[in-house]
Amino acid sequence: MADVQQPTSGMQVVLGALSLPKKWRLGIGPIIAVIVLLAIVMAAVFAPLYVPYDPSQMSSTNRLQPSSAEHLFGTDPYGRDLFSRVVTGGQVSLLIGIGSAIVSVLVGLAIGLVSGFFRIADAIIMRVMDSLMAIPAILLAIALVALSGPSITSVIIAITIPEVPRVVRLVRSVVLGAREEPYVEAAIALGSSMPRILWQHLMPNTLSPLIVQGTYICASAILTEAILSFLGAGVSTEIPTWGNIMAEGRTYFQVNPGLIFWPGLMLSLCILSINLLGDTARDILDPRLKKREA
Amino acid sequence: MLQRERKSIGLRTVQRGGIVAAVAAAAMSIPMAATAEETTITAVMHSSLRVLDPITTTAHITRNHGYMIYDVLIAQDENFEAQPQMADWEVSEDALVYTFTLRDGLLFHDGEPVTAEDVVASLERWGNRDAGGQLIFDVTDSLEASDDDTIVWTLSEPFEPLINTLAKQAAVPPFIMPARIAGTSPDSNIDEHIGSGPFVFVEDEYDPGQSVTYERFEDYEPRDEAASWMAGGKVVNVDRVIWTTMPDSQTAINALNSGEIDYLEQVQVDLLPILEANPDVTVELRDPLGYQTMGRMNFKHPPFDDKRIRQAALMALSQEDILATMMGDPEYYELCGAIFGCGTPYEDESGAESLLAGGDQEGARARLEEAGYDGTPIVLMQPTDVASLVNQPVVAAQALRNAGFEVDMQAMDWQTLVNRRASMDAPGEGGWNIFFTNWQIPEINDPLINVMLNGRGDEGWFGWPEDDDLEQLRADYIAASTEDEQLDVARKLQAYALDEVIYVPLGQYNMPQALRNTIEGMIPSPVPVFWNMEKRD
Amino acid sequence: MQFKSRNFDRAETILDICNLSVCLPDQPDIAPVLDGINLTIRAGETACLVGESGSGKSVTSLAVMGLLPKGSLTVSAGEIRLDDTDLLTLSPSDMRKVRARRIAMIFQEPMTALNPVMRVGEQIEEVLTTHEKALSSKVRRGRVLDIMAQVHLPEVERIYGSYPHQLSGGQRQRIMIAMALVLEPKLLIADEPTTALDVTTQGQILSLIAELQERHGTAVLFVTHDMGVVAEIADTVHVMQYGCIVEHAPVERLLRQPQEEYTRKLLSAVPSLVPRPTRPAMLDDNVLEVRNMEKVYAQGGFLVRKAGTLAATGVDLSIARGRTLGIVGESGSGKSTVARCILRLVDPTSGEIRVAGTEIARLSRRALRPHRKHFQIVFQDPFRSLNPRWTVSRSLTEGPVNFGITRRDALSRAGELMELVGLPRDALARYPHQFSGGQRQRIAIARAVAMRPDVLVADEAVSALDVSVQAQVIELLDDIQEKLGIAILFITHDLRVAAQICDDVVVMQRGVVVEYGPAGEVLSQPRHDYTRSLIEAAPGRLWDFANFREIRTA
Amino acid sequence: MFGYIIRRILGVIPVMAIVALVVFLLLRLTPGDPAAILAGDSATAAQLERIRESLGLNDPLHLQFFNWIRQLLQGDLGTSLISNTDVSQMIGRRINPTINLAVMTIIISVLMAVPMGVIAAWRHRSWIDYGVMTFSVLGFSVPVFVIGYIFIQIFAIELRWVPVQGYAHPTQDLMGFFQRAILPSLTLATIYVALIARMTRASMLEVLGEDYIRTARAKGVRENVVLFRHALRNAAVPIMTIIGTGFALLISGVVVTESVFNIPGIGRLTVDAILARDYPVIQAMILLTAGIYVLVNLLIDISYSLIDPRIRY
Repeated sequence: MADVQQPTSGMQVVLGALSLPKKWRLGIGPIIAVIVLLAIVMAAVFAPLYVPYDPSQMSSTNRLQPSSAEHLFGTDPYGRDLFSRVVTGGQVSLLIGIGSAIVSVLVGLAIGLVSGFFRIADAIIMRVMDSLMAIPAILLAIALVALSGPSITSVIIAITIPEVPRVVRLVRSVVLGAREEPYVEAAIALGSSMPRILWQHLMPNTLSPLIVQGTYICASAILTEAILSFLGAGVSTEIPTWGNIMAEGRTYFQVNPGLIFWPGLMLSLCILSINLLGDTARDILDPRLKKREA
Repeated sequence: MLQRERKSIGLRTVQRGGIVAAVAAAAMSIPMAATAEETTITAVMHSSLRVLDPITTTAHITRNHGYMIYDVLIAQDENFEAQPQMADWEVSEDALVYTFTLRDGLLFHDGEPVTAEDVVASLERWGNRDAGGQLIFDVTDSLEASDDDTIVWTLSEPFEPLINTLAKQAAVPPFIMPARIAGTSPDSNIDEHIGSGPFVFVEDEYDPGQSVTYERFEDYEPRDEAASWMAGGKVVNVDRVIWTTMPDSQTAINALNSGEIDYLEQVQVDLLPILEANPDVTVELRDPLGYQTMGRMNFKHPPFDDKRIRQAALMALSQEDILATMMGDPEYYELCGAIFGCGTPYEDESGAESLLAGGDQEGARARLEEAGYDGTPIVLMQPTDVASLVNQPVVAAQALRNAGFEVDMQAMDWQTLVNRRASMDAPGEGGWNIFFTNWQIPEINDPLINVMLNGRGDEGWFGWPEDDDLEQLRADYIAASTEDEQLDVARKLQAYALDEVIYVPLGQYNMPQALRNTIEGMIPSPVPVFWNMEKRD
Repeated sequence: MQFKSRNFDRAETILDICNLSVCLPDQPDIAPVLDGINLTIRAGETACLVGESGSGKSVTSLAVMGLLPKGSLTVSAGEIRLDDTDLLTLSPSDMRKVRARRIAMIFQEPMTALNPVMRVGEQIEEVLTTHEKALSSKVRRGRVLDIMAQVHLPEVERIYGSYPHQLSGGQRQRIMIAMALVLEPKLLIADEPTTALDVTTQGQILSLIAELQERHGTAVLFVTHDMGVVAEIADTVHVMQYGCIVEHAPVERLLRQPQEEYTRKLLSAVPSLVPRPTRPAMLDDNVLEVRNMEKVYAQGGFLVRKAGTLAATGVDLSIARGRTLGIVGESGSGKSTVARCILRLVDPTSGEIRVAGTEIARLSRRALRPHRKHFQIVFQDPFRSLNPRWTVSRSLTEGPVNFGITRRDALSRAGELMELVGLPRDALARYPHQFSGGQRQRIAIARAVAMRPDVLVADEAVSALDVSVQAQVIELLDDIQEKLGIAILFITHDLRVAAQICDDVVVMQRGVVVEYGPAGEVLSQPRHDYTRSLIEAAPGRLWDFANFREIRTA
Repeated sequence: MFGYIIRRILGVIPVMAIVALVVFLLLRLTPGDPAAILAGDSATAAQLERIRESLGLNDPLHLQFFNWIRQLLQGDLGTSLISNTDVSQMIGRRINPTINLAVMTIIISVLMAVPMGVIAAWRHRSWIDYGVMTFSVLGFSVPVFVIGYIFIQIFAIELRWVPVQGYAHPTQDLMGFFQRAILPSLTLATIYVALIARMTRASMLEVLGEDYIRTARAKGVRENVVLFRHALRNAAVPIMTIIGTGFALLISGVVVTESVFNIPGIGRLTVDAILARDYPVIQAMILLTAGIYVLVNLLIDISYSLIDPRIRY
């Protein structure tokens, strides 16, 4: 049995990679992604410090202006400065993205651990999760936003609920897989209690896939926010988001394409970067892919 | 009736469309021979038709549908005058007995003749739902069919506006349907759609929310007069009319541009440039009067239970700001401080000076100060999914804030708003303080039709002002026996309503329609009608 | 012991590898994977390539096939001549024509080497459709059935339409051989073809290869780590280490007079099949007693309740303090089930398990926990038995801390344990991936021993290790047993290992104990047929590798 | 196998029951009143109350729920509160465009995505691979309505290749159907192609590292046979799975696409119903889409055994 392929774990690869940075052949993509994302985040966070206009200041004489020196991206149907709105809109869009990712991951992790651990709870939880997955996410989200009013919180909740079952399934499958690992059995033999094993041995296994999953949720949440706005169930337009700027502007697409183009560009760049980072994280953290390339 | 000069909005276009139409209508007294090929008009309407019962709902689209397949006893012409449609009428000397005589040749779509019984049943169901109708029935002694063609309506006391109420196209017009259908409870929807109007509803092709199809009613006998608004001869020159809905206004415009549809009921003014370059499409104003946009405050809860704070709010608002944001192009809006609308017999703008002058922020601040406004936030409801209503709250919220109000603007879909405005709870507990909506001018142009002027508190319209003076003024109007007296009462109402800020008229706007040049002869009217119209190749 | 001793001097040279070097592309600073290999095989010859893991023997075979993983390994120098053609100069499509027609290969794990979603007959037939396009489908099928019969597959028609998972390991390997030989190639490369098989099956496959080689005159390059197999089948032996061939010689010369130090070391590490001298029983103090234990794996159905699978039944055994009991058997014999039941990693269906005087078979998980320190386990796979995210010290202190020992005490004990298992104390701060397989297995042993158990279960604990490391770990276990007086339950499929470490042996077959007695008796005078067949199938059983001579039977 | 199918079908019952309960509760807790929508702008509170009473909206919740379930079990989806038409009739009228659109999208997506994924995996780390990966990430990054608008602008308005909007029934006007369905299908397909191509690539990468691929190559089999005959079939299960779970994504996309292209499908029916609080329609639609989702995934699960003989139930 000398030549059996040696199984490796994700962390091992990460640690190995850390000690051998040369092996990190990430390419230029992720680096650009990090730069773009950082730029967008900084632009959004510090928007109040540099935007030329109050993003909610209307002017009925300045409606739907094209790009100009005064209004870099032009103005929207209320005469508000589009540039100020787009960069400020990043705040809420990113908040929704990151918020949804964190909430989904935390809730999913908790439920998934319970599900992977308690066999009886598992049956019930998985049925409920199957049901939630079966309900079309957008319809559920529209209904939820209608239920609780179009606030940021309710949009986050609406995006989170359909994501949770996916996270739960992921966590549960990792937990069930890791349960069979000899080191977990060794821990049982060492007299460790089940909750302790769950938390100290099993839970850490879920972290790398959750980080990857979290980035994808973040990206898709930003996108879903836009679609909710498009369908008329997004955040109130008093608070700009990329989604509701586009939703407001979509009627004027042919008259003033900038209303879709600029927020769409920011949104797409942002999601693109997040997805690229997610892919990179997965490539690094997924031991199976790494093994093949080694 | 007073003949007042009409203040026209976008006069050039109206005249072009309107005069051509009128001439064409006069010339076409004989129905055209059916052409070899079926003519179909595909029209994109402002909203989708979901409710088919024109008595249970006041939705415009359902009323428009009603005028397609039903007919009315008496109809309003473009001079706001009542004209015979299905019936002629006579009034007794004491103004207590009205006798209606049905004209010959009236048939329902199922082939049955229209009888006086049907009319009575239809009027009774209508009277149960329509605010004006209720007032009439309050003073009704009897409503009977004396023979197959004659209806006799006996009142206990005179009700001067009876004929106008029957003729109106606002809220719920009294459509005539067979007695068996009119027997449906006024609280449930009818499930059979048979009228005696110029078009037949094609049940099989009805797709709620998407499309509805009408066919020409071959046995309809139009009157001989030229068509004018809802009155006159409804001559149908096309075989089929399909109403569809397009949720995306840009899609609709593109479809019109490429000839996939024939008619677009409303075009957002901002999008007109897309159509302008196209020589095959005409953009025009169909209805010279258009809409009134307005705000209503809640009289039940602070701070708007205080007249001075209502006044402060009124002073803070500027019609120009709101209308400009809504419409963009000044050709399509008009400042108007008249609660009964401009271009109507009762037009009067007294009391609306600040609204017309771009607001009076200082005055508003001072009035707020004087009233001792304590900073209670105002719950302002903003619908996000109705294009013609999203702007007013946003602009108003800013103006109110500038005047010193604390504004809590809450976005919601229109259905939530409609539900929430019915709540009499405190604003913090699911109630509200102020919201905005739009009316077609014929829906508000007199003291009986205008629901906002109801001062009966909880029984009245949302906002629930409990105001005996207001009620007295309305009673005066009913009791007024001459047109001059009526006009006088209307003027008093205008002054009173703006002083008490019963509601805030925010001006008048109009949405142009667009049609392919193959469509000719559409008559100018608040209700888009498809009779008189022709489609050539 | 009869070795092959044919002379190939006059036979035609089939494969000639000259000065072959393979390295990682773009990484010149890393030592080449193969460094100047020279190797010649002649018609009818079996050349064995032996070495420990990482020595480069598999890379050599893949290089010959032209199947080095693209982008990660490239040939940097040398020639591979097959009948005077240098394979390295062939275009990919010409190389494809060489494969299966002139060189064929069989792999270690027949389960993964066969496409799981294709019928095995089709997979053999694909060789013909690829290389002999002219054949009619009827002829093709006939040839496939014929070669299947030649590899002694039963009911060839049925097996033709079977999927790999429906066949046994031996049958799958026969399919692989049939696939390799259907076009009668001149060279067969066999990369550890029997390593994943049970010992009795291994014997059959080895003789099958020999038989077919005889019939077709095929040259065979046989890659293996198992000296027993080498002794059975090799004509010539090439010993590899670190990508070089350190010694090559005809088999008998190599086994009798190894020239190189490395070869000697490798041979010395092969455990002998002769049981070690019986140790006197210290005390009749049984710390583990298993009585009539049974384990049935239920096959729960939602609607239909199927009969369960009987994994082990009527198991009786006991171990005294300081003694080692071996359980031997082939895969599926139930030996691991017994171990897992005793550890209560699975719950036995019935029977008694008494550890240090306490009956544990029926205790609830919670009630069991305080007793866990009495029995510990060491698993087979050294790479999965330690939590990769934990430092060694955390792994070593987990158990003691569970039992109320302070972290500080546990830590100092962990240091002692590291020394006990022959690792430096300062290695405590490191992570498992920084250790080799043998070192990890030492850590796993230290972790088990940290609990001061009465019983240590070693479940195939040395099976995944190279022989030289294996010998060290066995020595360590012995050492620890001596120092601490632990009873060891040693589960293995390898009779040689069992012979070297066990006092008593249990032989299991299909869940049943067929023979149980002192190791010396069971392994030298087996009473049961199954035990006898196991011993007879052990390759090279008559040779005493460590002493370079035949086994001297007493 | 048969037992497995029965078991899986029985397993659908609790899932659908939970869906039904969740949907029902969600709707009834949502503020909004179909009566108010029915009555229109000038109705008064008293009128609303009478309408509510006649619609049964004032009954206790559990009563409404059990009534609904009882109706459902009798195959009656109820009547729209708003348009007073039979819900099953409404759905019947709208479901065809959606199904045709979905089927066309899936066909287009699979035909595009699978070869893309296979080639990307085969040429791992080449420019083709990076190209495919970039496209697939882009597919995830642009909102579907933006893609729709861009397509309309280019293909319908500028190039005038296809109509701007609308739908034609394939049975009546096949050419018209394809002309009108192609843009929405492509719009919907972008995200789906991205999803499937990624999964195909990942799954193929894994399979291409397997021993039996080495065996196939050792047999001298040509690369295209290795890829499509040996590897793809082994990689198919995760691809099928993603097609199934991606179906949920498709449903979301349909809702938006139908709005942009004005297709009279069930997506818009549902959104309109939600905005109008037309409970029977929303309930029926969510149950229906959930049911379709569950069914599609059930079929996919069962079809695994056709692809992979090791999977036996």
